[in-house]
Amino acid sequence: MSQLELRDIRKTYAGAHDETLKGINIDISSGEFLTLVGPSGCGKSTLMNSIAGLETITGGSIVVNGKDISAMEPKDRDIAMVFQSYALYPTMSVRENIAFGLKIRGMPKEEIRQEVERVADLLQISPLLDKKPSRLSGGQQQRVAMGRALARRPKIYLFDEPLSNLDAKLRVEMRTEIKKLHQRLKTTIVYVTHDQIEAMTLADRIAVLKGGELQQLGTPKEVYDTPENLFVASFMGSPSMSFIGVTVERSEAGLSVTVEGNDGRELVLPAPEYLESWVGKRVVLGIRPEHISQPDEQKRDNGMVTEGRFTVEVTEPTGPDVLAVIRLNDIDVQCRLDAEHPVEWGEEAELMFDMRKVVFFDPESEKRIRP
Amino acid sequence: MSQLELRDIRKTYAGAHDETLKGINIDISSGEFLTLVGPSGCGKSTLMNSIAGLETITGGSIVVNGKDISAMEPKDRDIAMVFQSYALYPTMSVRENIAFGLKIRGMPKEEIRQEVERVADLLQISPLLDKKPSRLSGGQQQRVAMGRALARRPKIYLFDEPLSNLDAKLRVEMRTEIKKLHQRLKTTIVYVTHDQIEAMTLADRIAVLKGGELQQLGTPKEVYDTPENLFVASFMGSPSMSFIGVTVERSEAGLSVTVEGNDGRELVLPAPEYLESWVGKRVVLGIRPEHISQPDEQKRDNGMVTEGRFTVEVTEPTGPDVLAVIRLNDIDVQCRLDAEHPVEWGEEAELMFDMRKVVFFDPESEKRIRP
Amino acid sequence: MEHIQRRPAEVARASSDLMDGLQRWLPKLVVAPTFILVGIGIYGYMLWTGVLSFTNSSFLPSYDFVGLDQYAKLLESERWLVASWNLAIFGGLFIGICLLFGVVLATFLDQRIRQEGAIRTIYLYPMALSMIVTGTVWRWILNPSLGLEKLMHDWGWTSFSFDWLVESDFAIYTIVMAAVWQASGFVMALFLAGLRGVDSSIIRAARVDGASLPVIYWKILLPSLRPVFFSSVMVLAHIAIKSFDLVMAMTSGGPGYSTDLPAVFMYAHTFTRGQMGLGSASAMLMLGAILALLVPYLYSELREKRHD
Amino acid sequence: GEVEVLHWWAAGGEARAAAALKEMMEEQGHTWKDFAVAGGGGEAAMTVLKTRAVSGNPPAAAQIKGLDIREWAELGFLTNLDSVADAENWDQLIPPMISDVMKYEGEYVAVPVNVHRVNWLWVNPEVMKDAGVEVPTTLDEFFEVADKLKAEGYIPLAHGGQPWQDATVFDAVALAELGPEDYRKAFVEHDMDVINSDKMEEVFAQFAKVMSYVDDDAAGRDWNTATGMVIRGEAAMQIMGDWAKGEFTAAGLTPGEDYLCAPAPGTAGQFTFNVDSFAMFSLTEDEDIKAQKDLARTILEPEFQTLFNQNKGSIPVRTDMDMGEFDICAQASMETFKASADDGGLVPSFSHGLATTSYIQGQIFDVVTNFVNSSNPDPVKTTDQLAAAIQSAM
Amino acid sequence: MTDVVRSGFRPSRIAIYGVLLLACLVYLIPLIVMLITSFKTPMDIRTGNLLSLPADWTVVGWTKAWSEACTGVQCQGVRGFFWNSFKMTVPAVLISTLLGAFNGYVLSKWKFKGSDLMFGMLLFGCFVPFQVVLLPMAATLGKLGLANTTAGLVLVHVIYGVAFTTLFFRNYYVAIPDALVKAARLDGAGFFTIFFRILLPLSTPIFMVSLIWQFTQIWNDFLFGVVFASGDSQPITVALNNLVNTSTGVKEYNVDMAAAMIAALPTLVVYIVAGKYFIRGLTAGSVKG
Ligand SMILES: Nc1ncnc2c1ncn2[C@@H]1O[C@H](COP(=O)(O)OP(=O)(O)OP(=O)(O)O)[C@@H](O)[C@H]1O
Ligand SMILES: Nc1ncnc2c1ncn2[C@@H]1O[C@H](COP(=O)(O)OP(=O)(O)OP(=O)(O)O)[C@@H](O)[C@H]1O
Ligand SMILES: [Mg+2]
Ligand SMILES: [Mg+2]
Repeated sequence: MSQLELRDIRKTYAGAHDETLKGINIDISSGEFLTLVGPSGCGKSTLMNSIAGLETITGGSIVVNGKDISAMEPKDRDIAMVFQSYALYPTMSVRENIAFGLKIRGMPKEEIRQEVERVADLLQISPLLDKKPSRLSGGQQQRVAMGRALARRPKIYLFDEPLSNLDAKLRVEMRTEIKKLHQRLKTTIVYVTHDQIEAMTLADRIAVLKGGELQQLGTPKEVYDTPENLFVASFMGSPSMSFIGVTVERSEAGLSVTVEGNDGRELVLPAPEYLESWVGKRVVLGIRPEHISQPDEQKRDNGMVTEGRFTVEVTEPTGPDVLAVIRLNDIDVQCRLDAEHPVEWGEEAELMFDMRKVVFFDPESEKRIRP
Repeated sequence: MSQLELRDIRKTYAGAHDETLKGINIDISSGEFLTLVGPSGCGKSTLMNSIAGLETITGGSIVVNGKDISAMEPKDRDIAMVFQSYALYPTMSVRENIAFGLKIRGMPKEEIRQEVERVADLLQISPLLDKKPSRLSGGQQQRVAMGRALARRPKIYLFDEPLSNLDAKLRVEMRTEIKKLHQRLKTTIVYVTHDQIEAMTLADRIAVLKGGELQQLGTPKEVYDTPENLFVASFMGSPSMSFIGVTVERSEAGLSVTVEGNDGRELVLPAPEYLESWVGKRVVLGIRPEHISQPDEQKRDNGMVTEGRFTVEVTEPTGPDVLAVIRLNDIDVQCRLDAEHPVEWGEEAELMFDMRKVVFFDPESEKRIRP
Repeated sequence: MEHIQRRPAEVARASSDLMDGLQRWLPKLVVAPTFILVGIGIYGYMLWTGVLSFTNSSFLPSYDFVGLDQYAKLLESERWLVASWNLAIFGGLFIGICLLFGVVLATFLDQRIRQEGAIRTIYLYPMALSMIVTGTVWRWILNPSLGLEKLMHDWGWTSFSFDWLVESDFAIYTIVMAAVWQASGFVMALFLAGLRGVDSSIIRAARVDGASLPVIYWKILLPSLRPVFFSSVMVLAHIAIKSFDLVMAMTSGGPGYSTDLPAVFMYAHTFTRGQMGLGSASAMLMLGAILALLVPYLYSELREKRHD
Repeated sequence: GEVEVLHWWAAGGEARAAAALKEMMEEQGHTWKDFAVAGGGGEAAMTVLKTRAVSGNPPAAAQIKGLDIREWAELGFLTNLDSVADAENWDQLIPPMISDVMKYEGEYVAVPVNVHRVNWLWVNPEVMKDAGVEVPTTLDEFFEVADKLKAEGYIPLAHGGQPWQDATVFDAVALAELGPEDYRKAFVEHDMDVINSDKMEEVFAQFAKVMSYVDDDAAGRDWNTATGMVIRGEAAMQIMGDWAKGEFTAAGLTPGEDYLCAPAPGTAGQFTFNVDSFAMFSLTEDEDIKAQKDLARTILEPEFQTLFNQNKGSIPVRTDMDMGEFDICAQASMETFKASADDGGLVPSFSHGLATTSYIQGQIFDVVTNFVNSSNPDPVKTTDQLAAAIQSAM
Repeated sequence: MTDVVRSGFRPSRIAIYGVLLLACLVYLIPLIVMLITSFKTPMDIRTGNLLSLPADWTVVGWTKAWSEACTGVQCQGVRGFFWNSFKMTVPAVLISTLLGAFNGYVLSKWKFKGSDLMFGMLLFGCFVPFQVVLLPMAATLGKLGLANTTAGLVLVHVIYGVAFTTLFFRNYYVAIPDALVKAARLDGAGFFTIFFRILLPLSTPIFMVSLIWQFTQIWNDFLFGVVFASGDSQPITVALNNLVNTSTGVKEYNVDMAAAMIAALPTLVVYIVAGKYFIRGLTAGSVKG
C-alpha cells in the first residue's frame, strides 16, 4: 500500500560500456499493479534489482511514499521479491525457505508456522513443505520462490517472471491467484513477464521497455489498442500485428489505402480522417490478426469494414481459432479465422477487414500517427 | 523422408524404481510432423533420446523404414536433434557449432560454408556466426542449436522444445519457418513442445503423454475436439476446458443437463442424444472457454445453443478477447468474450452456450463418453 | 514548525547511515587481516628482497648499494644458467607430462570403470606424501646399485641399465619422474572432476552429430576443460617452484650442480655461501619469470568472468 | 641457566657424544635445550641459525666453524669468552693455528671441540692383499695400485659424488701436488699466480686421473655408504677425513688390523685440519650466560675431549692430552698434527671451510664438482674457471 | 556423463583397463617398497632387492622409529614430534580455511573496487618461493615476540596458506548464484547471517578440499618447521630429516622407511578416507577457474 516513484533511474554496470537503464521515469500509485514487459536483456531484472536495492543505481532516485530510499539497504526497504532464477536456499527445506525472512525479522514461531501453511495452501505446495528445493521440479520451485515473497507483508512486491516455468494449466491458475491476492491485499506490485496474456490480464498498467528506455506506459487496453510506436505495436499481441507499407489516398468516399494481394487483386481499405495531412505519403498500416476475419453479419454495416478475396498461404488451427497467413503488398499478414469454418491453405477465402482499430505509423520516426 | 515406428518402447533408468516409459506405440509415417506434448517429467525427452539412441531402451524396438535400429550407435542412425538444453559446444564459435556435424561427415569445406550461411540466414543469426555460445542470449543460443540440426539432411529430425526461450514475436516467426521447412523438405519430424499453439499449429498429429503412457494420438483437431479422457481434455487448450459435474436428464425437448449459477439461477443446457444410456446418472461436462460467449446472431438458430444470464466474477482482457470467469455448480468456468463488448467484473452478462462441441466424461473412468 | 518535524527523521537517517556504513565496510573489514598479513608477508618481503638484490649483502643483510652488480654476476654465473635451464626443462616436462597423464588417466577413468574409487585413491595418494619422502624413496628406487637396476639384474635381466640418477646429463629427468609420480594423480583428479562437470547433453549432441568417442573427447570435452587446464597449470607451477625439497632429497642438486634449480641456487647462496645479495637477485629474477607466466593467466581469468 | 645448543650431530656416535655433553651440563645444574638440525653438512642448521639470529633469538651456542666464526663476530652476535679462556689457560692448550680461528680481534668467541685430519686414505687390507699390492704413498704409486685393483675387479677408490666429497679428494690431491706452501697461497691467500698456474693444471689433471678410479654409480652417494664399500671389500680405498673411522668402528673393525689408515697419497707428514667448534652468542640473562661459560669450559675439559673424540674419530684440540686411550690412527694423527704444526705442514682444509669464506669455498666446489661431472674434463680450461670463480668471489 | 558412455566388452575397453592397472602398479610401487622395506631387517635390505619380501617380517623398524631412534640428543623416536605436528597443523589448517572461506565469500559476493586486484595479488602469493621470506619473516616474528613459538609457526602457515584457501573458496562461491545472496538480503539478512545461514551450509565439499589440501601442505612442510620451531616443538618432518640424515653409523633403512611411513600416515589416512569428498568438492566448482 505504498506509492512508488522511479525518477530518472539510470544504471551502468561496473565494467560495462553501455548504460543498461537510460533514465526510467514511472510513477506507480499506491496499490497499483504494474507489469513490465520488454525483450530479453532490455533491463527488466536490472530495474527490479534496483528498486529492491540489490543494485546501486548510478543516477536518479527511488521514492517510496515521498521518501527517497535510493541509499537504503535492501533489508530496510521492506520490499519482497520473487527472483527470475528462484534463488531458493538449497540447504533449507521448503518450509525453512519460506520462514527464513520471517525468522530474521523476529516473528514468533507459532505465527511463522501458520503463515507458512497459509501460503503453502495458497500455492498448492503443502505436501512439499519438508522437501529440499533440489528435489522439486522447476514449477514447484517457482511456487516456493513465490511463497517466500508472499509470506511477508511488505510495502511493495516485486515479481520477476514468477510463472515462466509452470505448465499452461497451472499458470492460468496461479495467474488467477495472484489477481485475487492483489485484489485482497491491494499491495503495490511490479511484475515482470514475457507472457502476453499475463501482462494484459494482470496489470493495471503496463510499462514497455526496450534497450533500457521506457517505450510506453499505459493501461493494457491503451498499450494494445494505441501503441506509441512500431516497437510497442509489434511487441504486444501474439501473433503480432502485421505492418504493411501503404500510401494514403483520397477518393470520394473519404481517405483510403490500397493493398494488393498475391494474385495482383487490389483491395481499397477505408482510412480514418486524421490521416488527412498524410495524403499522397507513405505510411505503415498496422493491422492485428483479429482485425482480419471471416465475414460477420454484425459488423458488416460499419463504414470502416470492407471485404475482399485472398489466397490463404498457410493455415494453423490453434484450437479455438485458425490462424491464417495471406500476402498483402508482399508481406505475410496474419489473420484470425473461426475454427468452425475451416479454410485449407491454397484456397481462396472471403475476408473481412475491420479498420476501426487499425493503427498507422510514420515510417520515418516509427511513431504512431495520432488522431 | 522416413517412416518411424515405435513399438512398445519401455525405458527404466538405471537406479530408478519406476518405469519412465511404459510401452509407447506410435507409427509415424514418412514425412509426418508429430508433436509430443505432456506435463513436465512425463518422459518426452526420454523418448526423444531413445529414438536418437542416446538412451538404451529397456524394451520394445525402434524401426526406421522397416529396419530395427534399436541397437545402432547414434551416429549411425542419421537423425538430427535439437536439445532442450541447447547443448552447444562451448568452445566452438556458432559457425563451428553448426559446421561440426557436417565436417565429421566429411562434407567439403566450401559446401559447409554455404550450408552454414544458408541456415544462419534462415534463423536470423548471421551476425552471430563468429561469436562463442556463452556470449549469446538464451534465445540466440536456441536458434544456433536449431541451426546445428537444420544444417544436416537427416532421415528424421527430433526437436525438443526448440522455441521455448524465444520471445513471443520471434517464436511466431520461427514457428512459421519450421512449418515452411517441413512443407519443403518433407522430412519426418518429432517435435516436443509445451506450447499449446505450437503443438496445434505445427503438427500433423499430436501425441499426448502422461506418466510415460500414451494418452491419445490424433490430429490436432481430434485431440482438441474429441479428447479421449479428462487428462487430455484438461491438458490441451488454454485457458483449459472447464469441468462441471452434472446429471443427465430427459425432458420433452430431448436430453439435457442443468447448471446452476452463483445466484441460484438455473440454466438447462441441451445434451446430445448419445447420452441416452446415462440418463439419471452423473457425468462430467467439459466445456471450453470459446463455447461460452456473448450472443451471436449467426449461431442462435441452432438447437444446441442456449442463452442465460450469469454474474461475471473475474474479467481479464487479453487483447483480442476478454477472458471471464463465471461460477457454475460452484466451479470456476472460463468464458471467452469479445473484446469489443467489454463486461466489468461483478456485472451480469447474457452468455450463449454452444453445446455442439462440448464433451462428456464418465466420472469413474474419466474417459470421454463416445457418441 | 518545519524543522521541528524534520528532526526525528534526520536522527533516524543518521543512525541508519551509521549502520549502513558499517554494513558497507564489513566486507572490507573481513578481508583486511588477510591482506595486511599477505601484504607484509609476501609483498613487503618481496620488496625487501628486491632492495637487497641491489646491495652487496653477504652474510646477513646490509645496505651498501651496488646497483645491478649482483644481476650482472648472476648472468655470468654458469651455475645460474644451468639452474635456469633446468627449471625450464623440469617445469616444462613436469607440467607437460603431468597434464598428459592427468588427461589420459582421467579420460580412461571416466569410462565407467569398476572400482573407480579405489583406483582414484591409488593415483591420488602420492600427493599426500611430503616431497622429502618422495625424494628419498625415488632416490632409492633409481639408485643403480640398490634399486630398479639391481631388481632387474636379480630377476635375470642383466643387460638392464638405468643410471640416469647418476648421469649429470640425465639426472634432471629423474627428478621429473619423481615429481610426475607425485603430482599427476592430483591433476587426474582435477580433470576427472572437470569431465564430470561437463553438461552431458553436449556429449549427446556430439553423438547425434555423428562423432565417435575419441572425437568427442578430443574436439568437445577437452577444449571445454580449458579452465581446468589453467587450474592445473597453476597448481603444477606452484609445485614446480616449490620442488626444492624434492631436489634436495633426491640429488641435492647433483651430480655436480646438474640438477640445480633456481630455488636451490638461491638457497645455497643466501644461506650457505653468505651471498645474500646474489641470492636476492636470483629470487627477483625467479619472481619476474613467474609474474610473466601468471599475469596472462589472471588476465584471461578475469576477462572471461566478465563475459559470463 | 639454560643452554640451547644448535648442532647437527643427530645420530650415531656424535649424538652419543652430544648426549654426554648434555649430561655433564645437567650435572652442573643447567638445563640443556637440544636443537638438532641434521643434514647437508650443516647447511640446514646454518639457515636456522641465521633466521634465529635475525629474529633476535639466537641459541646460546651453535656449531659454526672456520671463517664463519669471524663473520658472525663481525656482525656483533658473538660474546667474549676471554674470562673462561684466561682461567683455563686456553692459549697454552690449543695450538695457535687453531686458536686464531676461534678468535675475533684477539678475543675468544668460540670453543674448538676437536681436530679432524682430512687427508686420510682408508684402506681395506684384505683387498690389497688379494690384489697383491701395498698401500700407496705417492700419487704415482696410487695409480699403479689402482690399476691392479681394477684388473682384479675391485673398485679402487670408494667415493660419493657430492660436491664436498669431490672437494675433499681434490683437497688431498692439491696438497700432494702443490705442497703446503702453495696450497696455502692458493686456498688461503688466493694468490692468483698460484691459482692460475701450470701447477694447478697439473693438479686438475692428477685429480681427474684419481677420480677415474671411482665407480660409475658414485653420484649422490653418501660418504658413509662409500665407506661401507671399503668395509665390505667391494672397494679398496677411500680418501676421507677421520670421521670415517666411526663407520669402521660401528662395523666392529679394529684399526691397523681390519682396516688401515694412511696419509692420502703424497701428503705424508702433512696435515689438513678441520676443526669443529661452538660459537657462543651474546645472551641477556645472567643465569644463561653462566651456563654458556660452563659449557665452553666443559667442552675443553679432558674428560669430554676424550669421550667425544673417541666417538667422533677425531683428535682432541688440547695438545696436552694422554693419547693412550685412543686408537692408533688417532695417535698417528696427533703425532703428525704436532709435528706439522712446527714444520709448516699443517694447513687448514679449504674443503671444510677452514681456509676461506663460504662464498669462495662454494665457488671452488662448483668448479671442482663440475669438473668431476663433465663428460670430457679439461684441466686447462678448468684452471681458468677456478681463477675466474675465485676472483669474482673475492 | 558416464551415463552416456556405453559400456561393453570391446577390445578398446580391455586396453583401457590395461593402461589403468599398469598405472596403478607404477603409483603403488614406491609405497610397496617403503612398506616392505620397513618390515625388513637391515641385513635383509642389503641382501635382497627392492621388491623381495622380508625373509622374516619384523616390526623392529617401526618400534625403533616410533620410540627409540635418535633425532638429536634425545633418542625417543619420532613419537613426541608426531604430536607437535598435530598441535601446529590443526590450528593452522582451521584458521587458514576459515579465513579463506571469509575471503572467498567477500571476493565473490561482496566485490568492491579493487577486490579483483586484491585477489590477483593473493594468487600471486602462491608462487613466492618460501626461501625468500625466511629471513624477513624471522625478523618480524622476533619483533612480535613470536619467534620459536608454535603460535608463530601457525601464523606463518596461515599467511602462506591463505592464498590457496581463498582461491578455492572464491572459485566455489563464484559458481553459487548471486541471486541467493540477493534474496537473503531482501529477507533481511546481513553480511554474517548470509554467510553462516546460506553459504556455509553449502560449503561442505569445498571445506573438504581446503582442509585436505591445507592439512597435507602444512603437515608435510619442512622448511618453516625447521626454521621457525624451536628444539622441542619441532614437527615430525624435521625429526624425520634428522633421523634419516645420519652422519655416522650404518644406515638403518628399515627405520628410515618406517619413520617416513609414520610421518606420512596422517595425510595418507586423510586422502584415503576423505579422497572422495576431494573429487566431489573439486567437481562442485573449485576447478572452474
Ligand atoms: N552483473 C552485470 N554486469 C554487467 N552487465 C549486466 C549484468 N547483469 C545484466 N547485465 C546486462 O544488462 C542488460 C539487462 O539485463 P537484465 O537482466 O536486466 O535483462 P532482462 O530484461 O531481465 O532480460 P530477461 O528477459 O532475459 O530476463 C543485459 O544486456 C545484460 O547483459
Ligand atoms: N538420467 C536419469 N536418471 C534417472 N531418472 C531420470 C533421468 N533423466 C530423467 N529421469 C526421470 O525420468 C522422468 C522423465 O524425464 P524427461 O526428461 O523425459 O521428462 P520431460 O517429459 O522431458 O520433462 P520436461 O518437460 O520437464 O522436459 C522424470 O521423472 C525424470 O526425473
Ligand atoms: Mg530478467
Ligand atoms: Mg524434456
